[in-house]
Amino acid sequence: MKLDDLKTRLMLDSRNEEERAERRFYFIGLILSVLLTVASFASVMTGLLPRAWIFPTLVILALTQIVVHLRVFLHIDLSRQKREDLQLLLFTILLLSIMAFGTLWIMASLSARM
Amino acid sequence: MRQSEHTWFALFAFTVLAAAIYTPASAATHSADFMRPLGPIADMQRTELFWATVIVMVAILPVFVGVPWILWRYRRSNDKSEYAPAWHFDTKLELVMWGVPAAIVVAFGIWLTQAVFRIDPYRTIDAEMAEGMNFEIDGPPVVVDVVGLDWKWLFIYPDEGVASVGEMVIPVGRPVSMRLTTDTVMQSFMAQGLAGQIYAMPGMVTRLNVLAEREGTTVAENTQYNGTGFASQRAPARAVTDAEFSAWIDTARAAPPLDDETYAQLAKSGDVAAARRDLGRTGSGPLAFALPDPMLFGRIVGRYRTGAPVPPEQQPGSHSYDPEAARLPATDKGMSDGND
Amino acid sequence: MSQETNVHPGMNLGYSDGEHEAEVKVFGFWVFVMSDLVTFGLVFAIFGTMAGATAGGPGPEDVTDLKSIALQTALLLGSSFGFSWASLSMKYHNQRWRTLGWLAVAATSALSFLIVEAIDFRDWYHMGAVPQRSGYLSALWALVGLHGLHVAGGLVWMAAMTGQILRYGLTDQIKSRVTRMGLYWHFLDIVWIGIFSMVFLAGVA
Amino acid sequence: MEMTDIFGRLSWADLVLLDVFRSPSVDTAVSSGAAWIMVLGAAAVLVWLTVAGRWGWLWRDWLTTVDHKKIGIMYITLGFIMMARGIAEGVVMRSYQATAYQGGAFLSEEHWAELFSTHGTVMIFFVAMPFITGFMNYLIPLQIGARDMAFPVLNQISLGLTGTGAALVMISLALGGFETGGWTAYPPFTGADFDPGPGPDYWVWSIVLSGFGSMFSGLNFAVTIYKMRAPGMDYLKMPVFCWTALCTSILLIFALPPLTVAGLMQALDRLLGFHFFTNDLGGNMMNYANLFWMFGHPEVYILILPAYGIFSELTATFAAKRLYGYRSLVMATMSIAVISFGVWLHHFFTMGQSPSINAAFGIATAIIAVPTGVKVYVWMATLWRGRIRMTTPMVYMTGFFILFTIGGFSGIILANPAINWQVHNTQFIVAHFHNVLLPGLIFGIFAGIHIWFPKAYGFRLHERAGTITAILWIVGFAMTFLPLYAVGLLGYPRRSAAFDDPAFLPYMYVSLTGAFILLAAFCGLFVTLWISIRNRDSLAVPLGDPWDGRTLEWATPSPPPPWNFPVIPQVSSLDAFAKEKAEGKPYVQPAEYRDIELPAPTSAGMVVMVSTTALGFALTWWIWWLAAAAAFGLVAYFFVRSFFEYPHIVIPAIEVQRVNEAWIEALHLCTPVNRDHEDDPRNRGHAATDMAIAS
Ligand code: HEA
Ligand code: HEA
Ligand code: CUA
Ligand SMILES: [Cu+2]
Repeated sequence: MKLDDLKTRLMLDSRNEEERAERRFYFIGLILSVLLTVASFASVMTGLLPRAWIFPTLVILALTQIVVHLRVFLHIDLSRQKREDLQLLLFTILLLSIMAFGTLWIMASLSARM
Repeated sequence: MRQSEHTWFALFAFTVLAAAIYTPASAATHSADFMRPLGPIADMQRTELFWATVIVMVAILPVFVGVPWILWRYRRSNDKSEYAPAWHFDTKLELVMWGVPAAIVVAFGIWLTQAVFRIDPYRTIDAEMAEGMNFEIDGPPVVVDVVGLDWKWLFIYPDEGVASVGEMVIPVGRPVSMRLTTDTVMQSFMAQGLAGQIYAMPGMVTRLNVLAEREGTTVAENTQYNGTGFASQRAPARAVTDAEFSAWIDTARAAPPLDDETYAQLAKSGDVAAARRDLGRTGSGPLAFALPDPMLFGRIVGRYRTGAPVPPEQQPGSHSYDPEAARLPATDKGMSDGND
Repeated sequence: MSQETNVHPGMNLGYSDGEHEAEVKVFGFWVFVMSDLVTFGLVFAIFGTMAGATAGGPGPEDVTDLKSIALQTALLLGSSFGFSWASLSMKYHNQRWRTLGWLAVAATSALSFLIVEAIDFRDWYHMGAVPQRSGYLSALWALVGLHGLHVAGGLVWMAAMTGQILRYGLTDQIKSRVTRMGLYWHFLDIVWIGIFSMVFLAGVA
Repeated sequence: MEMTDIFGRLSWADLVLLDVFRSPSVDTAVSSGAAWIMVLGAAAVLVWLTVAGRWGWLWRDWLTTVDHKKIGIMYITLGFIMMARGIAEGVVMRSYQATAYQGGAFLSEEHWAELFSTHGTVMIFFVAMPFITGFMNYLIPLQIGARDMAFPVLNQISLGLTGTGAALVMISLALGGFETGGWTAYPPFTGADFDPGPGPDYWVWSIVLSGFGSMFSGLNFAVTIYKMRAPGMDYLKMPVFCWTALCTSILLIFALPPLTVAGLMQALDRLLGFHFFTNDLGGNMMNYANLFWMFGHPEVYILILPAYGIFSELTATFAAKRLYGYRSLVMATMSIAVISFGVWLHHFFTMGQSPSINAAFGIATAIIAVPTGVKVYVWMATLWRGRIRMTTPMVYMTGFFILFTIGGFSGIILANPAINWQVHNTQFIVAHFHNVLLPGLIFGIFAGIHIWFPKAYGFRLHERAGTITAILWIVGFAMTFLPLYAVGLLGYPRRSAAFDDPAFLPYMYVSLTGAFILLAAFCGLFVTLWISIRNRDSLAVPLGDPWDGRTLEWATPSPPPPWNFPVIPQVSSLDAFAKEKAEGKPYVQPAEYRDIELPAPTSAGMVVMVSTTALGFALTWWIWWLAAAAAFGLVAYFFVRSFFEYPHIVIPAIEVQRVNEAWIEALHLCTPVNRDHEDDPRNRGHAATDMAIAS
């Protein structure tokens, strides 16, 4: 009886532990997102960056933040169980890049030549 | 397997039949086309077709020969042939299967890349190109501005101060540099004997550079469906001697002018004959015009680039087009500050 | 029953039964989201090709109110975060009211986002920055509007989830649905990152 | 309320049915006639259903079912119904062009344009797509040893959405007419400035709504294949057809979004005055071409890949041999799928972009010839050293080999921009794509029908009738379309209502003759069906394996029970069933029977179909109240529905046992027939395998 009790409690404890870890993880994600967002806005609003750098900076910050979101909120990681999801995501990104960059390349060329 | 014998016979009969019917294009047309080019660009395109066919045949012919042979040889009723039901892999065969098509595609790719760069329709025909492709240039370039209307082509010669509908005339030996647009929906300008086709779109300018090496006629047609008169949007494109060309320019200069009102009428949907009627001209055949405003082409392009809406009444291809209401912008300014 | 069962994106919820079924459903939904991602990506690309097509009408400087965008960003991030908390309380506490509370936070935040966005739309309308004015504005309204529509759809979904939690409690089926909802919600947040940086910030940079 | 409030912009003048009475001519007779045929045909079906008391049967057994097999059959039936229209249009078009010398043809040019537009749209979206979707529906679960799709209800909804698209196109026949810009519907020609309407709106809504259905089908197939394979069947033990189906599904998932985006932007332009593709205010029609072909190109591989799958299965089966180069085929299929996303520009080499872009896309296109070539060679190698039976499917296969290779060859030619500039938008293109679509896709489908019809209905199709039809088909195809290459090279544009070059005339006549042979071939289908149904007793193959098949679906009775397999099979190799037969122990029976749960019928699909048809119709005719009601109804339905548990029906173990043991019993009573008696009443579907003799 007692042993069972203990077991239950231990399991609960480990669950608490786990919950705390997970919360911490979410918080880190939130803070990172806020920082990255603020950085994006700052890069435009403060005028500290040279004009030519702003766009690349924005792209890098946005991509970083997307990775943070994928990792923290969507739980994508490199572990085995997630491999299928990760592969699907990467495959989608591959196709989407072909289509999106292809479009930009083609349309830029066309508008330059017309 | 009686059934299968019948099948064989029928297939054989079909092959003979198909071969008999499908004799190569030996048409009795008089005009130049893809198969009978007028100039070096189209000539190169035909050469491409020939060589592409030849190298691709290396991979294709084995199918034509192999399939009937295999089907016959390994038919079920022939129990003298080998039978290898479990055979399913062979490294050497794999190498051939992947390797041969891959090699062909590499060759094909190199080939097409060279061609695409060499005869890029935007590339002006100059001495360098003439040398590389082994043809001769004989005289200064001619500029032709092509405007696609519903259902006719308007050819503007800004430097000569003339315009023509229903006929394109170019001098032999001189590079022709075309700028193309439309004043209606999207079209595609094709002159097979000269260089194939390029799209023409409202508010935009595409280019095509050609040269005719010999006298002759080809068809300048639209290949992009644009409504009920589509089939009639075909005009002869004549390559003539320099002297004939000058003579043609002179007669055109004497023709009535293509001023804004005339253009507004001309742009209405209808074929060449309808335009002739609308403009109150008599006779038949192509229409020639003197060109008061050498900027006309730019202003047509600029119609769609002013930043103001162009309602259907002001768009020549539209059903509600009203020649009285539609005015071209005064300058071709819009053409350069592109918003495309 | 915790980490090993966490075999799909979204929130990890401890499942007991219907493991395979839930996994199939979440995977299916993930595939749907990927297809939707392509849709958004293409609208972005079209926006990119039309960024210069203002036709003399209002341009990015005119329509961008960075304060409003910042507020919208904060609200959406808040909503996403609230949703995470809802799923955590579902996973670890299995308490329906707690979960519902956090869902309400997420929903309110998202609703506020939509209201602020609608105010932007109204302002654009008043300055003549309507989609009928230019290609650029067409693309702008389509892209931002598409995202807004997705958020609005998400709110309807949340309403349904709330009703179901009230009616059935936190059953496995409902947990699986909340998981999928979470996927959707966080995905919309990611799309918004693209919008605020590429459409608005880059527009005025 | 005003009439315009209730009926939007719909008026009596839009009723095509009456055109012939208003202004009698050959032209209106053809258009009104077609409309009447459709309306009367539909009415006849309704009357028959009522008189024969079949409504309940239709509703319970078909419209509300979620059984993937029945859904598959409904897709194929839809394909045939639409095909009747598509073929009729094809034949009218050939007749028209044969009389088009100097424009003396018998239809108005407007009507001609509507013909090629509906023909292309119907054939691609409502014939070819339903065919392949139907096959994948029927076969995937059976081949991977599953009971049903991953999402059976979604599957039914996809069918409903496809039905919506087809319904809208059919309605346009009687009300208002379709657009005239081809299946590609390029703006600005189809924009509000040049065609206010309703034609392009019909196009937009039928394509967008059925597009959602296709996307969901793709999702469903992909998840089914990913997650529902029988234990032991790893990816490299899947039948090739499943591989092609998987790749097609991936294409469906990722290639439909560009079409949806293009369609919806077009709708925004048309309905709300946006400027995506207009001439003025910064609109850019080139974006449309770009988006459309980002879908359009993968689309053609969506169509052809399942056909490749069918050809792979049939070569192995009818050569009584293991498939050569399975891994090569898999690799080739996957690379075709991926590369197909990177070649779309070859449909507009002539738009004016830089030579580097043209070269890049030209090369990418040519690369597809490599995996396709591998496939063709693999099939040849499979036949090599086989024991080939010249059955109807093999006749189709023969036609495919030769004719498809010609079509692929012309594709490669087109991939060279320098050549493409000369033949783009000409009849050469028409020849090319019919040359790949008919001998590729359609031959594949018909071969597949001959193979799997006995699975679905329990009796074989008549061999001789089938073979004759197939030959008519091959001859008719060659005569109809090969001449078009020639006139294309000579510069005859596609979609052209007239020509003035007498040199084209002989080609046009040959082509017309061919079209009539094709029409005869289509009738041949019905003759085949009729003969087969009349002789169904002698053709019966209830035991399920008429062709000495190799994959799991042949290890079930014909037709298979609703639950497919009494227990989910355990798989240990490729061609699992063939292996069992070769080892002399097929039909392994379960040690124990269990209750089987199947999803219950639902009306979700019909609700979706009715409401989206109303929505599309309302948006086409600006009937705003109906649009709002339909959209709201749809959302409300799913909102409410989500509150209810989805019911299942349970098949008791004893029933499963009864059905299964009756079948086993029958198997034992019947002597296995060898391949010499394949086309013989003795063939009841219990095969003595050739493989055993050989290995
Ligand atoms: C099922 C449909 C299908 C299939 C399978 C294909 C297959 C191919 N198609 Fe086709 N295509 C269409 C349907 C299809 N097409 C349609 C509908 C259009 C027109 C749409 C419209 O405008 O309305 C079109 C148009 C089209 C164009 C644009 C033409 C234009 O408008 O200017 C091009 C250009 O590159 C092209 C190329 C190809 C190529 C390279 C293949 C390749 O996949 C072919 C590969 C096959 C082979 C090559 C044969 C087998 C190979 C061997 C035996 C050995 C190896 C060979 C070599 C090494 C060369 N197609
Ligand atoms: C799958 C697609 C498909 C199919 C099957 C067909 C079939 C046919 N098509 Fe085409 N067609 C297109 C797709 C297709 N088409 C497309 C996409 C376009 C472009 C539209 C545009 O311009 O936008 C087009 C355009 C097009 C044109 C316009 C050309 C132009 O632009 O100038 C023409 C002209 O005649 C034509 C003719 C035909 C004919 C005569 C048939 C014939 O009807 C052939 C069909 C005959 C049969 C299918 C009967 C065979 C049936 C059997 C043998 C059954 C036997 C089976 C068993 C017993 C099981 N088609
Ligand atoms: Cu078309 Cu620029
Ligand atoms: Cu293509």
